Amino acid sequence: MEEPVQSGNVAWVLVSAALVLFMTPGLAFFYGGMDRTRNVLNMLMMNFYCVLVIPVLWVLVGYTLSYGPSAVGNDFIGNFDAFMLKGIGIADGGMGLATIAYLGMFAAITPALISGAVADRMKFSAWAIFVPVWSLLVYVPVFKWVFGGWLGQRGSLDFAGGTAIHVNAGIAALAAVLVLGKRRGWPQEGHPPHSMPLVMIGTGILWFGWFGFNAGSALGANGQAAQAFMNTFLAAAAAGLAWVVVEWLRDGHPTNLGVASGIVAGLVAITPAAGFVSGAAPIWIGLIAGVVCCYAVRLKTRFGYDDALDVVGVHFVGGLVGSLLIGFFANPGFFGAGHREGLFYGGNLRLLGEQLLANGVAIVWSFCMTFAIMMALKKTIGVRVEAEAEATGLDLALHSETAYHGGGLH
Amino acid sequence: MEEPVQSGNVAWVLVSAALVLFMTPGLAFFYGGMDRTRNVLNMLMMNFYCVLVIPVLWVLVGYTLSYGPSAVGNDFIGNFDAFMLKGIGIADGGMGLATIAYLGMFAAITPALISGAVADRMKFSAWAIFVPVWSLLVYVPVFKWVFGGWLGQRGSLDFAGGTAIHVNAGIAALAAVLVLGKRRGWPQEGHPPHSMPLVMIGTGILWFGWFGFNAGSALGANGQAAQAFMNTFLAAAAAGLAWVVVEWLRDGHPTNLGVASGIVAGLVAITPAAGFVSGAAPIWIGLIAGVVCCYAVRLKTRFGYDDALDVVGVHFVGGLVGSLLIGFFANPGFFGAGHREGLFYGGNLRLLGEQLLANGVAIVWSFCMTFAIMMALKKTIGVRVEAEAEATGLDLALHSETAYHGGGLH
Amino acid sequence: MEEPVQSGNVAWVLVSAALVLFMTPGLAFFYGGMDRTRNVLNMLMMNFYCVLVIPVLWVLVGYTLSYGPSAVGNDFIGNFDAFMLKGIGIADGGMGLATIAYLGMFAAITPALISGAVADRMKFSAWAIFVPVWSLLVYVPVFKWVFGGWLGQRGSLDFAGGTAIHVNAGIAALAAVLVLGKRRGWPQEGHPPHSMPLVMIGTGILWFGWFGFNAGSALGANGQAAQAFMNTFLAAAAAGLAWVVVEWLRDGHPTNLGVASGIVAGLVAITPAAGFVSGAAPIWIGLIAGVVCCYAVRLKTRFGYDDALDVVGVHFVGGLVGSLLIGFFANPGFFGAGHREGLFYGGNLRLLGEQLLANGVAIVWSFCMTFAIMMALKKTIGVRVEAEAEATGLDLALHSETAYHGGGLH
Amino acid sequence: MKLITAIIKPFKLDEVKSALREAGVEGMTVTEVRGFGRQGGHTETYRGTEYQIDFVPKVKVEIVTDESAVDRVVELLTDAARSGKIGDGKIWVTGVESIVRIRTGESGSSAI
Amino acid sequence: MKLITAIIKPFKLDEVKSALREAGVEGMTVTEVRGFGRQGGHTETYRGTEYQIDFVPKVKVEIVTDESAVDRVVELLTDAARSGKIGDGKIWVTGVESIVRIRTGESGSSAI
Amino acid sequence: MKLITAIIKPFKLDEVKSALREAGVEGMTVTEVRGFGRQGGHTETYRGTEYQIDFVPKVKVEIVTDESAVDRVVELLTDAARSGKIGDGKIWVTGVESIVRIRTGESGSSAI
Ligand SMILES: Nc1ncnc2c1ncn2[C@@H]1O[C@H](COP(=O)(O)OP(=O)(O)O)[C@@H](O)[C@H]1O
Ligand SMILES: Nc1ncnc2c1ncn2[C@@H]1O[C@H](COP(=O)(O)OP(=O)(O)O)[C@@H](O)[C@H]1O
Ligand SMILES: Nc1ncnc2c1ncn2[C@@H]1O[C@H](COP(=O)(O)OP(=O)(O)O)[C@@H](O)[C@H]1O
Repeated sequence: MEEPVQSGNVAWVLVSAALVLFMTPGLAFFYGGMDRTRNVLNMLMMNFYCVLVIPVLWVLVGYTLSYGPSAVGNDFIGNFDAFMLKGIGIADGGMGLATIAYLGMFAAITPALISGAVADRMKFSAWAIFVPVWSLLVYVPVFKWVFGGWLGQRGSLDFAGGTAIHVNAGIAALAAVLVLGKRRGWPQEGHPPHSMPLVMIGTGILWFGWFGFNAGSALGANGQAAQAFMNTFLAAAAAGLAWVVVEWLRDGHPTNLGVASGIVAGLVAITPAAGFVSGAAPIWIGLIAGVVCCYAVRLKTRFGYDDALDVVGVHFVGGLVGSLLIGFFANPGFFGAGHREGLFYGGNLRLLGEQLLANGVAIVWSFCMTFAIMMALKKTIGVRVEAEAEATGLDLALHSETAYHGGGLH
Repeated sequence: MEEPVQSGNVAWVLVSAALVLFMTPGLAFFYGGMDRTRNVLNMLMMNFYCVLVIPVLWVLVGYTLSYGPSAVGNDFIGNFDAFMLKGIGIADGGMGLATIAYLGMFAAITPALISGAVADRMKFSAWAIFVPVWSLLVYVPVFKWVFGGWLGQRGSLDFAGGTAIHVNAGIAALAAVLVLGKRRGWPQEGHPPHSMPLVMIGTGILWFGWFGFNAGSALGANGQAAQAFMNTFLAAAAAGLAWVVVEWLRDGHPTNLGVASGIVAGLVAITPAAGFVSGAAPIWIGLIAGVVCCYAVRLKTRFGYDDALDVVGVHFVGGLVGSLLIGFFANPGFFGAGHREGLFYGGNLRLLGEQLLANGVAIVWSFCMTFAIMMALKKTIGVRVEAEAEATGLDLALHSETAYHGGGLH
Repeated sequence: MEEPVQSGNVAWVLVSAALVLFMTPGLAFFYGGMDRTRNVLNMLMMNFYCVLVIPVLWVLVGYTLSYGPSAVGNDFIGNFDAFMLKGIGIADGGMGLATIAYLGMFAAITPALISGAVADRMKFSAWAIFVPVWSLLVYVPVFKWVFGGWLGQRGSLDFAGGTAIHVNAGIAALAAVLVLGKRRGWPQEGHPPHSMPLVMIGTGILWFGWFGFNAGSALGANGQAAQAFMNTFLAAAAAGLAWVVVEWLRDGHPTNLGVASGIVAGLVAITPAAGFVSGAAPIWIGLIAGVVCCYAVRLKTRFGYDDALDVVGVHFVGGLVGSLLIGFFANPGFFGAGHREGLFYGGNLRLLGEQLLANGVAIVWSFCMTFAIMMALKKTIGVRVEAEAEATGLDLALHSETAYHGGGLH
Repeated sequence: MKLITAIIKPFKLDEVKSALREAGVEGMTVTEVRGFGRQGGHTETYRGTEYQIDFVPKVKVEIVTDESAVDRVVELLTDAARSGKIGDGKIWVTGVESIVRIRTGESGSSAI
Repeated sequence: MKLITAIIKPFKLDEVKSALREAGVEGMTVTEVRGFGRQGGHTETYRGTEYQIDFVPKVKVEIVTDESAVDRVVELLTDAARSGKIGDGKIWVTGVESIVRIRTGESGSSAI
Repeated sequence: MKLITAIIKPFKLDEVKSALREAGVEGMTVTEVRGFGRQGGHTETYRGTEYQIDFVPKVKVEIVTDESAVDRVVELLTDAARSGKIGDGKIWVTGVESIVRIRTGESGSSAI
């Protein structure tokens, strides 16, 4: 029996799409608050730019190549049949268009994640080219492979973009900073966040929006959406708690930035798993991600890559942790398919193996392609601002603006 | 066959109403961030005041005069039959009340738009009277004529308030500043935004909320809503892109304020068209609005009217551009009626003519009435603060408050 | 006839849950903006901490004790049958899980309300213990009694938590500050808000989220939800208006903090009544709450308890006013039961009596238990930071962080 | 050489700058400060409680100049900064023993 | 005339102000500054990394006064600003050659 | 005793601090200021309109020191603060008549 489209499902996807749109400004504030006063506008602009250029790119070619009708049954990449939404109508009650808009939000925020790593020293012109090119050459294929393409078909699971988005952007961030080089003075000179309240505003918006990101991925207001919602709630809370407890025991102080970072780490980690786990699993995933990421953000000083705002430590590591934990916690109650139980639900190592494979492929592809794109930019227009601009601030040098004009001198 | 009310539709209208409520604070931050430190609270208060006084006014008389049962079949204005929501129950599953609340949010934000023009010099007592009077004498009739009244019946189109809200408030802003006069020192003395992050917080909230503003206007979670949602996404992105590209080419710098302004210009322009266009049309509308508004904000210095935060250049011009482009881009797929195709879809000039007429009527009525209201206020209680208050700041003079108390001196 | 679950209802509960989650950051900014620069991060952290620890506690034991299946038919407290969501599946289309998540948001924000009272002087370690203990010993039982327990069964009404949340947390705030003592220098030294824009950001988020808080409590997108939505809109507006008018007449200035406080007071007052009143009642409730709370915030200086950010004056008083006004304004159209009309709808004093009883019980229980918990903490780990930390700021002393690092010195 | 220190009303800074620039003063250093004086402070009102703010915003302008120019600069400053209302501020002069331009190492008058 | 400059702990400003006001000092100018001294700074921790903040918040108070009042004012300041802990700050006195009240053009003692 | 006042570029503060610390200077007070000078300001662009910002961020460093140390400190400062580009700033020296350490009441050289 063909069921008529339920307006509740359309409503939920539309709301979720709006929530995910809101996450990019949220991310901008989260990152921007951590940055220094003189670079905050460059950070905001790198993020906002993604929601300007990607939506257009997405409806032109991104969608048709990765998720459009032509992509179905095609293991590697779609074709241009639905170029500029050709043939997409509203006779289905809006579900199609709502879903395309929803996925466009994901396409927009993914490159924005990378901005946190390249903070304080990247040319905006290079970023302006990097974003659409990266989206086409890295995001679109990985997204396709994971959702409906060969990796997904083999049996790996990714509910809302742990592999396709967080691992993908996180490892790209590493490749990007390796090409870009360290900020002058790093790591000797540290830069405390210029506005912690702005960081917390970003954190609040991110958590709020993430309910759309995860629970919306059920593409309907149904049981799986409710479960994903609950998991998003619990994992973020547990990870925030874990991070703060580690800090308290280790450094002697529970901090706001720890709360914010833990929440984000938990949200990242539950993303791939949100629709596949239940019960106490999200709490465990959150706790593990909170502890692991709290230590992982220190890798950059050990290994000497200047990932300014910890995109690798939080998004790459958190996404990977969550994606692999699916191999343990996946609850067969959520799908019919035979081999998709996690180890803790009577499954064998096969699911874990698929998760490793899918993430491995995403990591290799994303790292290599990102490295290549950045090198190409470096050899042509250059990727790095001049020393003077770096010293005096990118806001003025690149954008002819200053974040704050307070007090009596204006 | 009478269909039972679908809870998904009620849910979507309720969510949309909440989103539009959130836009007024968003607008307050957008404007407030652009203002100087000493006047930011006056700006916030002018905006918040609208969501205090208008809701009450709307349910008392605004609704019944413009959109209530009595207004149906009445071409010019309704009567007082549904005074204070008399006779409005919940037997319909909530759709009626939800819609009235939803429209109340529109009534509240419309006068708030004007605050950006009169910034830095208007008496708050004058504003306190201006807002409800303007709402009754200008907003309510224009809203009525455009939606269901004589202008709408003739065949003009306005999906979510391009004519009734943006053109209306934008031209009112012009009339208001002509009566109010220029700020002392303008245009020689410029005032850069006191907090660009606050501007960007406002921008993020506005875009997020605008999905409710436009897609909610379908009054259901249906295909038209999904199309309006997609159009809102694309037009804002395209306009932001266009504005930034113009800036980059013309001034040498892409700026955050350009991004913010472009996004808002695109949102304004797509508002009247959101439910009537499809495919690439929203991208074109966004690109055109972005370029046109980016130049239109300079008109004020050429013509010498002090529209402090560019309400005319963004809302009036953007709204008009979007409204007229309906005449070209309207897609007949979205309604049955005969003559409503745009020029690009095989239509004739009739739709464009109706758009011109509707906007022309709105412009004349709004300009004249606003001018009259402001003159009446000027002759009675006065509209302008004293020179000293203008020099030292409205926050302290009018509100006995200061926006920030930082540092060691407090 | 058993109706299948409507996706619109699930969508609405999920959206409402996300909205209520967003309120806790909103509250943090509302309070944090009012605080001084040196204590703002401690304030933010007290709030965010609640959404870290409470979600976990709620799914572990809170839900099963108060609202779970075992709690049905049990007048005082549930048992541990649904410990860690045991037995809660998604076969019901998600409504069950969505509701549990939704209620978890309420559990999280309730103790957060108290943070405003204990600002600037409470040990974070004491707060870290206080929150879960208070939630279990005070919130869970009162919530149970009011919703479905003995107080609710007797006939008292509380739609979205006027008694269970605002009166409860408000009186707990009083008990807490009595144990904690006054801030050094209070009330001689005053401390104006360090960032009014942050207060207004919080206010905007709170109002936006409160639509989920109140209208979501209908647990479906139905007529009652729409009515609750409308009431939330009108009461907040009317109360904001009332507060500002009192200020203007009494103090000579309408202020932003007055707008913000009035809006919150109206939202608090309508909370218990939102689904039970209609027509002009929300306006009256808002007006009364606005005036009463505007005076009630002065009680602290008269009686000498240091309720730093007026939790008692706004939440306790506002919640009580709204809860008692149900006795007058309850509209029998919203329920079948015999004796539940308010005095103005032909009812007798019985409903008012029940409201008095329910609130009385909540007040006595909450005050005594909170006092006991705080005394126990005081005698063991201590509740108050050292004088030096209080003088130099809690952010640095407790969290090793500073809110803002601006300018050229960083 | 002398150091001229002026405490002025913030909104007068632009006029002061223009006046000095026209008179050939090529450098100055300004600081946001708060002043306490006969002008008194103001009150602000939050939730109906009045807060007395004793310190009002002022701007401090510092100019190192040759002895010969002091009188003229002080006069210019006085004129440009005067609004005639209480709280216009003060100008005081102190002696400077030496001055160096960091960039070049020059000292004395040529370093100003 | 002399200029008395005091660097004090921010939370002592209120006491200092009251003490001076009671003693008849009618004007002063204060500035938010950051001090580096024996007191040392503090560390802050962000994502587990410690940042050494060497400059701690201080407030600078400047008072121009007649020579005759200097000793008393310095004494008052010292008493009011003292907490007895390291970092209480310094007070130094420099000579002022002339002073003008902008509003009136008065100079000398009557301009203070 | 002398008061050395240096106006430097903000990003040079760390180097200046380190240089002075190594040379045994144990205290200083710094202030965020804005400078106007030959360096000129910059323009910012908002909605296509250029705003001329004449005052650029600088940091003022103040050090009270014994007469004997002045030359060395000025030299150190000059070296550490120099970038060689216009706008590096100035250092000037004024006389200090007395100094008190608030905490102890000590005065003279031992109070520095
Ligand atoms: N004795 C003083 N020492 C230092 N600064 C002073 C002194 N007296 C006044 N000032 C500064 O000058 C400003 C204006 O002084 P005030 O007494 O209010 O008015 P007027 O300048 O008209 O005499 C004060 O705000 C303060 O910054
Ligand atoms: N030589 C100096 N020159 C200028 N300011 C100084 C000097 N020494 C100390 N200060 C200021 O005095 C403050 C307190 O000095 P510090 O050495 O920390 O403690 P104490 O005042 O107890 O001796 C410093 O933070 C700094 O602002
Ligand atoms: N005459 C002056 N009095 C006080 N401060 C000055 C003076 N001239 C310059 N300054 C300060 O020194 C800074 C640098 O001066 P500037 O003329 O721009 O370059 P340079 O130091 O290379 O000569 C200015 O920004 C200002 O803060």
